[in-house]
Amino acid sequence: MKIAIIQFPGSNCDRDAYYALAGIFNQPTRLFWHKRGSLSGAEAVVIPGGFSYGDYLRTGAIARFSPVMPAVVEFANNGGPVIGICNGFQILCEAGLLPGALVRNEGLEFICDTTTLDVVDSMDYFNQQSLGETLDIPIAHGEGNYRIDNEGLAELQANNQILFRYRNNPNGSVDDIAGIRNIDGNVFGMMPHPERAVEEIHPSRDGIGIIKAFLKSQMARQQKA
Amino acid sequence: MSTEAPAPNPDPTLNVDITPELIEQHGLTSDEYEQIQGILGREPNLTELGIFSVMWSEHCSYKNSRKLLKQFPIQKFDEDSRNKVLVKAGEENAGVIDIGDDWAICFKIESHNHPSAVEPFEGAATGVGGILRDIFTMGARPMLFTNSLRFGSLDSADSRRIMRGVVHGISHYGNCVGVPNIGGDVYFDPCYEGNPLVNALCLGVLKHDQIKRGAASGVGNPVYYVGAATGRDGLGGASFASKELSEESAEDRPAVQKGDPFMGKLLMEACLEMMGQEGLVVGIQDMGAAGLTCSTCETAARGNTGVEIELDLVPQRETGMNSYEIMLSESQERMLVIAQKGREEELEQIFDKWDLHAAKIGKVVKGKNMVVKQGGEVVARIPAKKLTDDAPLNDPEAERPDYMDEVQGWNVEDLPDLDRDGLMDALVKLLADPSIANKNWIHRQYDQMVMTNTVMHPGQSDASVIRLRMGGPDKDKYIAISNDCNSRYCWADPYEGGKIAVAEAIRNLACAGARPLAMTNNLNFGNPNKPDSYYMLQESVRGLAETCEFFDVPVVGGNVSLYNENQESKIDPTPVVSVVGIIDSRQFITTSTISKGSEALVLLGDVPNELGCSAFLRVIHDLKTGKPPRMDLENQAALMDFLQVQIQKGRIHAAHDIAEGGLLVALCEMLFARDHTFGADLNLEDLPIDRWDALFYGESQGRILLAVDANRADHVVHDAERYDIHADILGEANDDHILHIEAPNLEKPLEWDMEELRTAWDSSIPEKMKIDD
Amino acid sequence: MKVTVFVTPKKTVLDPQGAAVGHAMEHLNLQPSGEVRVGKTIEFELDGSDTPEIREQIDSICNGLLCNPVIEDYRYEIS
Amino acid sequence: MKVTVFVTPKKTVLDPQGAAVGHAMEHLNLQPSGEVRVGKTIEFELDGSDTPEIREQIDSICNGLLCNPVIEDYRYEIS
Ligand SMILES: Nc1ncnc2c1ncn2[C@@H]1O[C@H](COP(=O)(O)OP(=O)(O)O)[C@@H](O)[C@H]1O
Ligand SMILES: [Mg+2]
Repeated sequence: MKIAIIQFPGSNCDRDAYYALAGIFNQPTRLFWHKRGSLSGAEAVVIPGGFSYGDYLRTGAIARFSPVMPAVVEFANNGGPVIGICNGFQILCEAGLLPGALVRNEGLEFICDTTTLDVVDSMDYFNQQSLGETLDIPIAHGEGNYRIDNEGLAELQANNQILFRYRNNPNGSVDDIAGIRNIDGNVFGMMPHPERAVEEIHPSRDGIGIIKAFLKSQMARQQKA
Repeated sequence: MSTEAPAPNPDPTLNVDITPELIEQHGLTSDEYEQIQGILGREPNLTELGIFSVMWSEHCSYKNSRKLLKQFPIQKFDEDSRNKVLVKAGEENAGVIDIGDDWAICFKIESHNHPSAVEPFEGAATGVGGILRDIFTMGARPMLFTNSLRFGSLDSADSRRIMRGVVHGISHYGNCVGVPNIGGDVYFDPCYEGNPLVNALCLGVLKHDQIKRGAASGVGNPVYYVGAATGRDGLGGASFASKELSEESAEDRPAVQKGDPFMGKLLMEACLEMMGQEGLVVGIQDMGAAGLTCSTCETAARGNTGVEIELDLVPQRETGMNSYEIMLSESQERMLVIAQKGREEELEQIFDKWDLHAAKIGKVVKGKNMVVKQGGEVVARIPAKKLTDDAPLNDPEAERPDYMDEVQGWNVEDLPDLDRDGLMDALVKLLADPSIANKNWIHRQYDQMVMTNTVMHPGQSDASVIRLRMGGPDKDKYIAISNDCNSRYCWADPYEGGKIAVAEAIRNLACAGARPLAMTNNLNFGNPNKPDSYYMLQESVRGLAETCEFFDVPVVGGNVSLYNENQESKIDPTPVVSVVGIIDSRQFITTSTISKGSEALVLLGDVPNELGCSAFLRVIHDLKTGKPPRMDLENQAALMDFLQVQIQKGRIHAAHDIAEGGLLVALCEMLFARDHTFGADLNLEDLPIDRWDALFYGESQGRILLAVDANRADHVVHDAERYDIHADILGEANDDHILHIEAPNLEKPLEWDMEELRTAWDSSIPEKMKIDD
Repeated sequence: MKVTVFVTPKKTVLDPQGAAVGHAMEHLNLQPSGEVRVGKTIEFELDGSDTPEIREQIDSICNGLLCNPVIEDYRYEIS
Repeated sequence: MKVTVFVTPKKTVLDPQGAAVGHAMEHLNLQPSGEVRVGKTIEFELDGSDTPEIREQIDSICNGLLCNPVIEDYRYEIS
């Protein structure tokens, strides 16, 4: 799959995502500076972690207005696969491609740690059968506290949109939510960093499963379509 | 010879006579002023006086320490070393050392002590930003941060406030720029109350042919100002850092600079992109302390040429700034770039891409002067080299403080040994001492993993380790780094304390499987004009220098921070040492914690009975006295050789240096794995035991705990004998939750619940920090 | 004219910062009754005068950029 | 009574957040003239009434807890 990794000013996990996708998964991957207006035929989009626009105002609030975003929104609305990691998740929520919002961690402090995630049976490939019951994945964020109103939460639950829950909630997220998808199953967002868990030197290699699930589920969708 | 006098300043308030009061306010002595008159062949105007005052401040000129620094070895003794120093200490913003295959690393440590005392969050954040710029200025991509922190006791609300702010500030800046913070050291001691130390280190990687110099050359080449606009921030910060913190510094407060890590990140990326274009950049220098002044005159001096700038072209955040303010401003996130003439557009396009402004503010000119204009009129004209190279050199008086005889004469025999209950209790108390306790509260606020190169996180190994991607597992390189300094040792004996700091850092590297490459240091001391303070500086540097020489570890850079004192207290001498090493194969990377039970535990080194200046004396007896432990360098060299061979043979499953808190603290740290706590069963029948407290909690140097395969323990001990190293099998680790120690003459075995010990160690700092919630 | 936009967390949304401030105030012996809420102000100058068109423009900046309607409310003053 | 504390970055202190917001506003075609400054508001209820003593108490929590006097100014309204 041709993958575009979007670089915003202040993105800082863009290269990490690149190493994981190009290096470990051998996918044709390219870094896309946010000022580009089109996605040049990319088949999947990654919005990486970091501090786009310094996290000023609200995380993701300014990035979501940057020139490339209309193309990303259009791509997503046409069923194109999009995954947002950490700051990327925040941007997708701000852009309205995913429901809810991310606010300051309950403890107010930035947390860098490796967390255990419970895998939720959400859709093809994103389920316990494919991924196993739990995954150890690093987190590193100050604003990963997922918020959504009760109705919204009920909808997420009813539509199996929750991908992962924290075993020990580090940030106060409602319903221990660590990652979600949209109803259609083509837009994904998660605070934990799968790209930080793909090599032997990393805290685990459980990120491989997540990235694989993303790629496979989307290839399967496209074949169907 | 005189330098032509500038025109009257457009701001009339700057056209005043230079009075003795003004000279004093600028921290200059009358001798220094005469020297300035001599250099110019006339009176300076106020702008020029300001420029001299910052360039000749301690912070920029090292006037009180430069002579001492000459003792440091600045290159490898071994001419054929595969790790030559490519850029030496003092030459540029940071030193550079070869790591093979045309790659090099560049690293430096920098203090931001005074700004952090005044405003902990911004002070620490801008400290991180400053050291980051020092590294990428060299053409290197920053790969890691570490930091050395010293605070007052956490029982003081003010110390907690400062630590909270400092840690937030470091995490705020470092996390945002996307460079992992992988370690450091933290100590708490009342001497740092009101005098916190914040030393930040950055390390970057670059190809040999990417090294950039901070020199101006090529008459006619344009001088660019890039990054944030200039405001009235941090006016006089460099001279501020060269003063004791007095009551007045509360008034100095508007001087606090504010960092913008977002801009810092953009500036880094833009500069790296620009430096990647061959021949585009002629010279580059960050604007740190003394901002525009320092960068202009240093680039001119290094290039042995003149530089002319026009202040009206300098981007300004505030209106009505005069030449004095602009030249002395310490606004953050600014760089000075000398570009190749004719390629201006290329440069401007790069900054445009990153939404940054590149302003052409001047050019390289004939002659040797730094010429500053405003509105077309010259407002300052000074021979650049005189500012940088002719700064006065002081020879302060040194006098050994009186307390030393008494302290060094302290006799351990005067202290009764502990009974069984006392011994049991002491371990819990030591583990809960914040200087020893788990520092997770601090480092979990730092992104340790961004860039996905981190191999050994804080607490996992005696040194932090990162991988440098070189294009494949067989080409990748592994860099280790360790920070150290036990200031109490330095207080009791600055020479021995200095030796110990370097030796310990090198030993820590050895435990991680690394061999040392080079050292950087931050000399944090009190007022050099006080003879006893200067003595401490002088003796510490001697200890550091000799030890570096002994291990052939060149010093590639560093920083000096003096005047760390206030009316109530002054810091113990704190020469923070950071040694960087390389691990020749990934297989050699060694942890300090064990990952399974049933390991044999082997103690390398003697069992002397030293307790002077130990954490044990401090925590259990509330005593600050005694000779620090002896440091035998020959012995350590053998120990390191032995360890290296054993690690390369694959025999060592974990290795941990015995430091603050002694044997049992080190043992516990070894058993406290990230998500598991092991137990151990020790039998000390064979040890020559003099006193229990010294055996368990003494801090004799050059000792290492090893975890080895139980079947191989005998081989390890046997091999050690051939290196003349004392080795004892102490017992075995296990999967139970008990630490059980049998020893002769104890009425019954010592036994601790490991979970209790773990809780004491884990919860100490978070509990204290919760007081204010 | 000067525009000041006030952005506050929605009543129904948890405000971790406000909670921490409330807690700390208690330590300092100032007992707030009920929740403490921490909001933001954004101040800027605009050329021109207070017209419905300008207000429409300000609203559109508020909705999305200055304020995330999922979690925040806003109001503004023009002076 | 309700207390609203307004905390703003000191005029002379850099406000990087404000600058980034100003930049973003321009992209959305609202051109602020001059700087954008981002501040905070802290709202809470207190029992009792507006007395000099209460004001003293409020000042004391503003200085230090709510506002960092090194880089920020504050004012408050009681209603
Ligand atoms: N304690 C020290 N040991 C070795 N080198 C030092 C020491 N202190 C300063 N230096 C060197 O002197 C030079 C000037 O340092 P400095 O003025 O601190 O640079 P900067 O302007 O970036 O702060 C640097 O090359 C630095 O590494
Ligand atoms: Mg420098």
